[in-house]
Amino acid sequence: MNFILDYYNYWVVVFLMMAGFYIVISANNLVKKIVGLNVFQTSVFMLYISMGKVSGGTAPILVEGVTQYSNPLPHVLILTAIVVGVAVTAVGLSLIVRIKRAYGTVEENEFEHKDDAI
Amino acid sequence: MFILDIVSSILLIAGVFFGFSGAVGLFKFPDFFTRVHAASVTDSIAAILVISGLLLQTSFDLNTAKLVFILLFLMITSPTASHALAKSARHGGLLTLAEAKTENKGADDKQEQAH
Amino acid sequence: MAELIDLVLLAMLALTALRIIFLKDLFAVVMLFGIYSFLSALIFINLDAVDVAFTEASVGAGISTVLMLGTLALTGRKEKKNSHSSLLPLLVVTVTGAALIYGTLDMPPFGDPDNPVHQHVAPRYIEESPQEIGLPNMVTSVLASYRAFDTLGEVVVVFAAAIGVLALLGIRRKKDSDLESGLKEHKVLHVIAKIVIPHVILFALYVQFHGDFGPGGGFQAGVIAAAAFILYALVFGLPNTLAVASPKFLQWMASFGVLLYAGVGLVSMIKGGQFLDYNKLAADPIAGQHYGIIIIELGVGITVFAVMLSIFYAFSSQAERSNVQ
Amino acid sequence: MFEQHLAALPVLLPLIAAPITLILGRSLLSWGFATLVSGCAFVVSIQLLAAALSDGVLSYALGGWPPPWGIELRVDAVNAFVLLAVSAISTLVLIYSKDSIEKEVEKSKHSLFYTAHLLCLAGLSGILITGDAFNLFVFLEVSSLATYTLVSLASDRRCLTAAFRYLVMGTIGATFILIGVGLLYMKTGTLNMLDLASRIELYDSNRTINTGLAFIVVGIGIKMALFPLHMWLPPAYTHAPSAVTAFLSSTATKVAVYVMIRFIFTIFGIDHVFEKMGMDIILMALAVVAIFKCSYMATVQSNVKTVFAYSSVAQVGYMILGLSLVSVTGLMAGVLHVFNHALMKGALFMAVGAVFYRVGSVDIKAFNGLGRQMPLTMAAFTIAGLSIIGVPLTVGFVSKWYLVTGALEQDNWVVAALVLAASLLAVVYIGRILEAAYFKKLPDNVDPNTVKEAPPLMLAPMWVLVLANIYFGIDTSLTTEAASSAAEWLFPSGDTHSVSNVQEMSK
Repeated sequence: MNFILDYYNYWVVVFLMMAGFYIVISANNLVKKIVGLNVFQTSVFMLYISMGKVSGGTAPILVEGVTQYSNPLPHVLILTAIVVGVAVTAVGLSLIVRIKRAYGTVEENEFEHKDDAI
Repeated sequence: MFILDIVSSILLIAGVFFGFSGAVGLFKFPDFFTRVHAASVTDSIAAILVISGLLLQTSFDLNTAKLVFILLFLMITSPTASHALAKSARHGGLLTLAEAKTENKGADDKQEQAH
Repeated sequence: MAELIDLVLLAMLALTALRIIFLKDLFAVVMLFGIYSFLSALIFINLDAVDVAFTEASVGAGISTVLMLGTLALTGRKEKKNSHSSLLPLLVVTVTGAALIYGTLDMPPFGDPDNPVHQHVAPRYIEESPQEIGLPNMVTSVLASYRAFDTLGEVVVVFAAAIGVLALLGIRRKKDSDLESGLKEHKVLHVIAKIVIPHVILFALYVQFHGDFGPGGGFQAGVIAAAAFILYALVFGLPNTLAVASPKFLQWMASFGVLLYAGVGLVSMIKGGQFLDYNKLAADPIAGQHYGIIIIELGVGITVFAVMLSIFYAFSSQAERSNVQ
Repeated sequence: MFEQHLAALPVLLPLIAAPITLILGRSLLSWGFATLVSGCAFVVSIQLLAAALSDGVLSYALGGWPPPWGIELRVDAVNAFVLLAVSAISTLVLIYSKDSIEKEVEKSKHSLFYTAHLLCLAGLSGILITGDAFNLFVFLEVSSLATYTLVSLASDRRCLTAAFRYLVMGTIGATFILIGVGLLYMKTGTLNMLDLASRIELYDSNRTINTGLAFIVVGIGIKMALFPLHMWLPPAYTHAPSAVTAFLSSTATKVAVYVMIRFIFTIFGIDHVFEKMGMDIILMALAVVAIFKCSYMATVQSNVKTVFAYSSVAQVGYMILGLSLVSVTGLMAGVLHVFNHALMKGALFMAVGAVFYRVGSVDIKAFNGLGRQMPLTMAAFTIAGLSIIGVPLTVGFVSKWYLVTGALEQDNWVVAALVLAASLLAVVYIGRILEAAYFKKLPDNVDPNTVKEAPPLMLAPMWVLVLANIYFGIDTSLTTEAASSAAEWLFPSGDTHSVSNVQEMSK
């Protein structure tokens, strides 16, 4: 029982990551691929934040009389990673808009046939 | 403080009830406009009740002020959002259920959009 | 109690993720992603990461969702039937997932204060940053001082995204403003927007400068300020917004933010310290840290604001273009 | 003051120059400024290499915070050597791109092109010199985002799908690295590379750390187009503007190879990776398959850029083969090939770009009869091509020599024979193009007067690289000294002094 309590959080996060990863590699529609990429990354963020948690701790903002704080370092890393994620999303989505204009479709198997291989 | 706790609990429970009923309505109601109505219950009365309940839990410090601000903001924005949603739907040519019945042609299509 | 909330939220996240996999309606997929983002923000709060939750809610759920919806408006909302076999992806995912599960078996238990993560490096941030930096919010201290170079890199990533979007889409200014733009009919929206927008900008400034003491900082503030302008553009039309903040001006602002950040580093170099060594900025190290952090957070805020707004301009001017056609 | 900040300058210069380039706006002005800055970065990296070779290690604590609390920049012989190649190629490509992008990129986007190029350079330099695992991820994303932009700037619509595929694969790779770094952080509590190394050593065999290693290797494998994760590379290199292809093919994947070397040799240690996990067998098998499969693919393509894209994947195979030999000579061959391959592929893609500039196509038929029309370009092409094959007196020979020596040292005759056999495939794909250029006639529908020699600003950087190919092929002392000291620096895995170093600095 203790074993499960110690790790259930990580297991669910692994499941979520894999759900996102599955969307990325299986989706045919480019917008859905980007959504999947975001789900994947957001779940990785949860992995980081989970490891920063201290049971009984509070948010790492100095308060009188509190000694137990959660670890601020994963929070900082994930702040950075979130912004990196939105930057990639923005560029990916603008590529999709251009692809739609050039090919008339955003389904991968449809525009694959519109050009010669490679 | 005991009475305050009770009042606050009642408010919170009432808020949860309205939130829940809004969610049920969102699923059960037949067309777009009735659903907007159900959804707007959650972010108007339910939110007001929950925040009022929380207000009574604070010790009248900075947090109280913050909650009041949130309440004010919600009271301005959420009815506006519901209004804009319904109006856009109307503007886009969506009919209510009663109107759609009289005007049978093409009604199926539009209902699909509402889903 | 916290574990229970955590469990419920995680279950909701799993359901949302599964729905995203199977739904074909992309509009619903994007909205579900917004929900996914908000739910994860709630989990972040539950795990004490208030700054991260704030950023996830404003950046992940806010800006990302808006951009995805903007893209859907241009590309259509129905996903076509997938002809590919889903066997290979399933296999890849299973193997990767199994590897990760295998990796979790030696992980330190969740929430244990004796974990290596809490024993090495981090204790200094928690115990000494209030004296060394003089700020109560440790996340800001680490973000803006100990690991300031990461944050500089992050601002540059945002800047690079702006370069990418500008190169791909560009921003077209409409000479003829006769096309219908904004929501002219909505009187209620006009009035409410006029009331709300200044307050949103005020809130953005609060978040910007209060970040040293509570959750918040340049990123969140930049995004919130951009959201105010996006609201203006939605209600009053893009041409009016372009008149307030022109694309060229935003490009300047984005560059200026990065330069402001790097400039702080250069000044500290001139004063004899290492790059971004704020201790050298003033006679008193603590005061130096304060100056440094305020200025670089401002640089971050300016760049993020300008970039987010530019990206929105690029997407929405595409939409107007396709409306005309 | 200049000396003191030497280690930080290669990344700071392009990073600060990028927004200024955007503000300058005008095409010519931003070109001049970007080239100047890149040139300065090149000068700095020469001095860094000299300093690293004489003093060993330069450490720079950003913000004045001692590692592992702050971020450390750390320059030693390995990354200084790769940095030299990257900044040199960047400068030459920038000179080259003034004329090249004229034909391939819209006029209004030229200043964006130069800005993106500088951002990419800043990102790559950041990856090279940082001593912090998470900082590496951030700079990886800076360079990747700039790269996606650069690839998508071409006028052919196929560049868009290629860039999108690159973006998805690249982001998956970066996320895998993020997961791997997270798992390491979870077990060690630190992000500084040296500190990580000394703390990973404390665990004998740990499932979390092994999983972290696997994720990092796969993530970097995607970034460096390690077979079978290379599918994004051929379309991206084929459809990107020529100047971009020349830059990326000789820098981006090489930097990823460096990251792989850094993680395996400095952070995890060869004991852990090779002896306990048996990673060398996997890497060697993948490398050999990559060399043969992709060299073969290169022989059947009709688009010359695609030919060299596949050839690049095969060449990455050589580098990985070198490090999978697990010996100083093998590692040295790998590091040497990173540098040498940059010289040859840079020259080749520049020559191909020059052909596109004049003929407007890079199909193999477009090369017909060019030997006469563009003698200087094709001469450069020929020499660089011979270098790819590994003909003596070129750099290609030098790196293959050390690779074969490294294999023979371990009596690994099979690998040595395979390396030589793969060179025959290179003879085929280079030979096909040379045959078209020298033994076929210019098609009748092409006016011989329009197809003439490339402009001098394109020829000059191309020939600088070709001469470097020959110079470093004859006088090998400089490159081999740098590579061997890099390999020796990495090889004893530096455990004893890394630990003492961290303790020293934390005081």
